[in-house]
Amino acid sequence: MLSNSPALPPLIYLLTGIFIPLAAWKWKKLSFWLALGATSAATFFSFFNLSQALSQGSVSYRFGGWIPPIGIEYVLDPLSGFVTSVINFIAFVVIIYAYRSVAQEIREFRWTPFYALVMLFLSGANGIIMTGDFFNLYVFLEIGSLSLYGLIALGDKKSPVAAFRYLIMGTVGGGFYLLGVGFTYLVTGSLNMGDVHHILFNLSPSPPLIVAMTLMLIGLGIKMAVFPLHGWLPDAYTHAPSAVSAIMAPIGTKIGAYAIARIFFFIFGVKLITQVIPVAQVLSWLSAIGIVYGSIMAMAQNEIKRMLAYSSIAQVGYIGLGLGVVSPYGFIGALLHILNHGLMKACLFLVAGNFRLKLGHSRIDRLDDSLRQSMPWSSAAFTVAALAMIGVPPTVGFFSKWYLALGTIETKNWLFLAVILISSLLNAVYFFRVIERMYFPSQKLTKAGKNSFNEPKMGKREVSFSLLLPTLILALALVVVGFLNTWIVKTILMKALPAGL
Amino acid sequence: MIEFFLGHYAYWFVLILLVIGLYGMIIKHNLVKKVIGLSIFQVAIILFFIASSTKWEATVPVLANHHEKIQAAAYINPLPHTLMLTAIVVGVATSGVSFALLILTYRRYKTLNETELLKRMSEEDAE
Amino acid sequence: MMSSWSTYQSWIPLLAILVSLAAVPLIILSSRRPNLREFWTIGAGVGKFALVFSLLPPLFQHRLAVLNLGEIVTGVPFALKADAVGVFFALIASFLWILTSFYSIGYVRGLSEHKQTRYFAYFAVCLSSTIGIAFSANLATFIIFYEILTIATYPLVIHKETEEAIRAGRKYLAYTLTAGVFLIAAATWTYLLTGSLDFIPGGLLQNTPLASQTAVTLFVLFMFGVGVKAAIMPLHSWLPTAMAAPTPVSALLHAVAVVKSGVFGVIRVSEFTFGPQLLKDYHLDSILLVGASATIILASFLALKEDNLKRRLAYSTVAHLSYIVLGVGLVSSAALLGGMLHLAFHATMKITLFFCAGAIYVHLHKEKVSELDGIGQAMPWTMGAFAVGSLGLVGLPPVNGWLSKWCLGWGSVTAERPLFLIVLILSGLLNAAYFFPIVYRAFFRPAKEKYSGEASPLMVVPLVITAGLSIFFGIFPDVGFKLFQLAKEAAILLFGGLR
Amino acid sequence: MKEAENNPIVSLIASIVSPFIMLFGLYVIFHGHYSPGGGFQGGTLLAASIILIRLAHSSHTGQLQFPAKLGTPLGSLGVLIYYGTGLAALWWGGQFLNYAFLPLAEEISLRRSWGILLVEIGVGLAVMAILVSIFDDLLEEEDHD
Repeated sequence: MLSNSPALPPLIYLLTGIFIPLAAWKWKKLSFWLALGATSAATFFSFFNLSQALSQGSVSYRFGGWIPPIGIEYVLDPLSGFVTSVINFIAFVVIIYAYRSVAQEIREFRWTPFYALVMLFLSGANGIIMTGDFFNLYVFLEIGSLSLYGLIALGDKKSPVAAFRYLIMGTVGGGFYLLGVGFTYLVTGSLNMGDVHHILFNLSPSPPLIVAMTLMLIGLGIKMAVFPLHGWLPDAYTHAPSAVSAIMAPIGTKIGAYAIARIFFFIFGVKLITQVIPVAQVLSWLSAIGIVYGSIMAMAQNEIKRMLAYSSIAQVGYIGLGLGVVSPYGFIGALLHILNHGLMKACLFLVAGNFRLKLGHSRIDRLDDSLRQSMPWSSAAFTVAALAMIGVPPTVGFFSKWYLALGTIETKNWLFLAVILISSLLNAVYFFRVIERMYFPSQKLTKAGKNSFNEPKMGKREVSFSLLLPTLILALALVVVGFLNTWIVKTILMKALPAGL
Repeated sequence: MIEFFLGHYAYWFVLILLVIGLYGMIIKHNLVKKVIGLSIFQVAIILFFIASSTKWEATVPVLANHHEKIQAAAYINPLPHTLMLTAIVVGVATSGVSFALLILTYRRYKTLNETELLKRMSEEDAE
Repeated sequence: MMSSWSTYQSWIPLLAILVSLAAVPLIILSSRRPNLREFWTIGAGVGKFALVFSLLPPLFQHRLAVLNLGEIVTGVPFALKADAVGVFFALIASFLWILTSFYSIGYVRGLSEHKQTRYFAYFAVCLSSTIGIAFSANLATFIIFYEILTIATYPLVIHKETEEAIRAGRKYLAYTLTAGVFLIAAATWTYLLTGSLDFIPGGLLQNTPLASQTAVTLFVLFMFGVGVKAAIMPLHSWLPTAMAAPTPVSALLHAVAVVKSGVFGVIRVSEFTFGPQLLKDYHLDSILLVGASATIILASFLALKEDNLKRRLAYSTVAHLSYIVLGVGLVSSAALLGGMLHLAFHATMKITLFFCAGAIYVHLHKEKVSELDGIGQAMPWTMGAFAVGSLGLVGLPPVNGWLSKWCLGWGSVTAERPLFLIVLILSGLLNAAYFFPIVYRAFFRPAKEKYSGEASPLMVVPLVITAGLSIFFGIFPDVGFKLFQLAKEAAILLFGGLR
Repeated sequence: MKEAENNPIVSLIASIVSPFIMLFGLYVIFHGHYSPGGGFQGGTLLAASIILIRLAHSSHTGQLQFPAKLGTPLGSLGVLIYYGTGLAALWWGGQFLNYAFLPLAEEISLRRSWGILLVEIGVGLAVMAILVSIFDDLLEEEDHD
C-alpha cells in the first residue's frame, strides 16, 4: 500500500470528491468530516512522500503498471513532494476554517457541492504537481480549474460573472497549453516529461518547439496570473466566498508557477530557455512589471480582499522573478516563496473572511479602531501576516526577500533587485494603511464624536474558535517557518534544483 | 513556400478556426456568443491534434486479429484520438459550467449583454 | 594581538536579549495591576543590566562570549558575540533603561497616559532588539534585530494616536523600512562577494578583490541602510518628527537605543565589514567625513531656530550622532575612541535633557523654549540638571562631553585632518548658542506666571542621577563600567594600538 | 421550460427511436474494450436517448424515466465504479488501475479485458448521468436565489 503513496494524495481527494455527493444524500454534515479526513490523510501522505523523496531520491509511480513513456507516470521528487506538502497542509488548515465560514456564507443546499468541488480542486492541484505526463497535466489542470469556477460562483452576487470571466481566460489558457503539448508531441513524439527531456537533449531547437514553448508559457502564465495575463484574478478573489479565496489564493496560482518551473526548468532545460528562446528573460521581466503593477494597484483598493488579490499578482511576480533570473538562489527563493506566500495569503484571506463574517464587510474605509478591542486575535493575525508580507524578520517574508535578493545580485540583475526591494516598501504602504485603520482612531470620526460611544469589551465580537484556530495556526506558522527556513532550504530545496543552474 | 502552405492546409484551417474562436470571445458582447467562441476555440485544438495524426493510405487502428504482425505504418496514430476524446469531455464540462454560470448571471442581472451587465453591476455598487 | 583573544561559549548574551522579551507576556498579563507590571519592567531592566555587566570581567581577560545557534539563512549562523564594542553599547542601553523605566512610571502616571501596558511592552521589545544589535556577530543577525527594532518602535512613536503622531509614525516607517531594504541589498551582496557575513576586526572585505565602483556602491548602500537610524543628513528628518512620541521614548530610543543602533551599525559596517584599510584605500572615509561634518553644522543651525524644546533636542541629537560618525570616518584609533566615548556620554547627557523636557511637560505642560521663562526657580533640580547636560554637550569640563570631544579632536589631529577640529569647535559654539539661552531663560528671566514646585520624584530622581553620572564620568571615566577602558580595548583591537 | 404543444409525430418517433439509441449506447459501451467505442461514447448515446424523451414528451414523462435528482448520485456511482476498479487493483497488490492484478480471471489478458469493461461501465454510467443532469440543471426553473 505504501508503495502507492505517490499517487495517494490526488486519489484520496478524487475519491472523497465523488463520495461526498453520495454520502451527503442523507447526512449533510458528513461532507465536512469527509473533507477534513481527506485533507488530513493527504497531508500525511504528502509529508510521507516528501520524506521518501528526500531519503531515496526520485520515485516513479506507474499507473496501471504501464511502463513510461507508454503509460502515465507520477514523479515524486523533492520538488513535487515539497509543493504537495505545502498545498495540502494549507488546504487542511483552511478546511477547518470552512466549517463555520461555509455554514454562514453559503446556503445550505450548496454545502455538499462546496466540499465536493474543493476536493476535486485539490485533486487537480495534486495531480498537476505529481504527474509526469504532459497531457495528464492538462486534464488535472482542467479538473482543478472547472471545480474552481464552480467554487467561485458560490460567492456573492457578482461571483458568477467573475467566475465566467475566469472560465473564459482559464479555458483559453488550458487551450494554449494543450496546443503547446500538441506541438511538443509533433516534435518529440512523446508525452512523457522525462522522455521528452531525453529526446530534446539530442534535438536542435526547431520552430515548432519554439511555438510549443511560447504557447505553454502563455497557457500556464494565465493560470499563474503573470502580469498581462492576470485579468481574471482580482474579481475572482474578491467575489468568491471567504473559504474559497483562502484556498484559491495560496494554491491556485502556485500550481501554475510550479508547472512553469517543472516544465521549463526540468523538462525543456535551463539551456533551452536561456540561450535558445528567452523564456526566462520574458518571465522575469513580466514578473517584475507585475510586481510593481500589483503593488500599486493594491494601494488603490478599498476592499481588503481586492487589495489582497492585487497583492497576490505582485507576489506571484516574486516567484516568477525568482525563477526567471535563473540562478540557484533565485530558484530557492521562488520555491520558498511558494510556501511563504501560501501561508501569508491564506492567513490574510482568513482574517478578511473573519471581518466579513463579523462586520458584514471588509472595506478598509469602514474599519475602525474598535477592532483592536473587539477582534484582537484576528487583528493580531492580520498584523503578523502583514509584517510577513512586508518582509520583517523573523517572519517568513524576510527570508523570501533575502534569497530573492541573493538570486538577483548573483546574476547582476540590479533592476530586479530594486523591484523586489521597492515592492516590499509598497507592501508596507498598503498594509500599514489597514493596520492604522485597525488600531488607531480615525481623527475625523473622533472629531465628529462618533467614536466615543461605548467601546466593545475585549474580544467580545471575536469569531468563534473554529474560525480563529486556523487563522492563528497560519499566523504562528509564519514565524515558525521563518525560523525553520534554513532547514527547509538545506534539506529540501537544495535537492530540488534543476540541472544546469 | 507554396508547398509549405498547401502541404499544411489543415493547420491553416485550424489556425483560422482558432482566431475565429478568440475573436468571438474577445469581441462579442453577448456572453453566450463568448461561450460559442470558446467552443470553436476548443474544437480547433481538437482538429489540430486529429490533423496531426493523419497519414495517407493508413487505416483506423483497430486490429482484427492480434496475432498478425503489426505494421505501424498502416495505421493512423491512435494516441491523439484518445487524447482528444478526453479533450472533448473537458470541452463538454466547460460548456456545462459556463452555461450554468450564465444562467446564474441571468437570474441575478436579467441580462447577458456584457455592456449592460457591467452597467447594472456598477449601478448596484453605487447604491 | 588578535591571537591573544580567546572565545568561550556562553548563553549570557542570549539571556540578556531574552530577559526583556520574557517580561513582555508578564507585562501584558498584569495589565490590570500597574504596580506589578512596572515591577516586571524594572526587574527585567535590572536583570538585563546584571547580565551584560557580568560579561565585563572575562572581556578584560580577552575572552569573548560567543554563542552559535545554527544557521539563520544558508551559510550564515545566528550568532552572538559579546565583543568590546558590543558590550560597551549594551552596557549603556541596559543601564539607562533602568533609569528610564523609573522615569516612565512617573511620566505615564503623571499624564495618566492611555494604553500604558502597550507602552511598557513595546519598550521591552525595543530593548531586547537593541541588545541583540549590540551582540550580533554577523550582519544577518544584526539586520534581524535591526528590523525588529524598527517595527517595535513604531507603536511607541504613534503612542499618542493623534493625527500628528500617526503622521510621524508613517514618516518614521517610510524612512526606516527603506533603510532596512538597503541594508538587505548590501548584506546579500556582501554575502555573495565573501561567502560570509561575520563581523571581523579589520574588515570582512579586506581580502576580497573589489572594483572601486563596487566598493563605493556597496558602502553607500550600507550607509543608506544604517545612516537613516544614525540620522546622517539628508536622512535625518524622521527624527525631529518622531518627537511626537512620549518623552521617555524620545529620551531612551531617540537619543540612545534606536539612533545609537544606527551609529553602532556605522561602526560595525565601517570597521568590521570594510575595515580601516579599505576605508582609506577607496576613500570611503571621505563619504563619512563629509556627511558627518555637514550634518553637525547644519543640524546645529536647525536646532538654533527651533522653538519646540524636544525638537531642538532632536536636532541636537542629529548633530551629536554625527560626532560619532566623524570619529569613525577619521580612521584613527583616537578618533574612534572619541566616537565610542561620545556614544556613551552623549547618551547620559541627552537623556538628562530629554528627562528635563519631559518633567517640564508633565508638570507645567510647557513644550516651547519661549515659554520657559523663570521656571528655574520653581524646578531648580530639573533645570540644574538641564544646565549640566547643556554644559556637557557644549564640551566644557567637568561634564563628560569634553572628554569625548577631546579624543575626537586628538583623533583629527593624529589623522592629519585638522579641518575637522574646526568643525568640532564651531559645533561647540553652536551648541552653546542653542542651549545656553534656555538655561538663561529658566534661571534669569522673571517668571510670567506662578509655578508650583518640582515634578514628581519618580522623574526628578532619574534625571538628577543621569546628570550626576554625566559629571561623574567626566571626572572618572573608568570607574564603575570601565567605559574608557572598554572603548580603548575596541580601538586597540581595530587599529592595533592607540595613537 | 414551457410545455410545448405535443406534436404527436415527434413524440411517437422519439418513443420509437429512443430505445434503439439506448441499445446502441449499451452496445458501444460493452464493445469498448476491444473495438471502437467505450464508456464516453456509449454514455453520450444513453444520455441522448434520455434527453430525447425529455425533449419530445412532457417533463413529467421524462422525470418518470429518469428522475433529475438521480443525476448526481448516479454520476458519483459511475465514477466510483471506475475508481473502485482502480482501487481493487491497488488492493490486490498492483498499481492503481493495474488490471493485471484483478482476480477476475486466470489469464492476464482476460483480466485486463474484464477490468477495462468494468471501467467502461462506470464511465458510461457517469457520462450518462452527468450529461442528463447538465441538461436538467440548465432547464431548472426554480430560482434558488
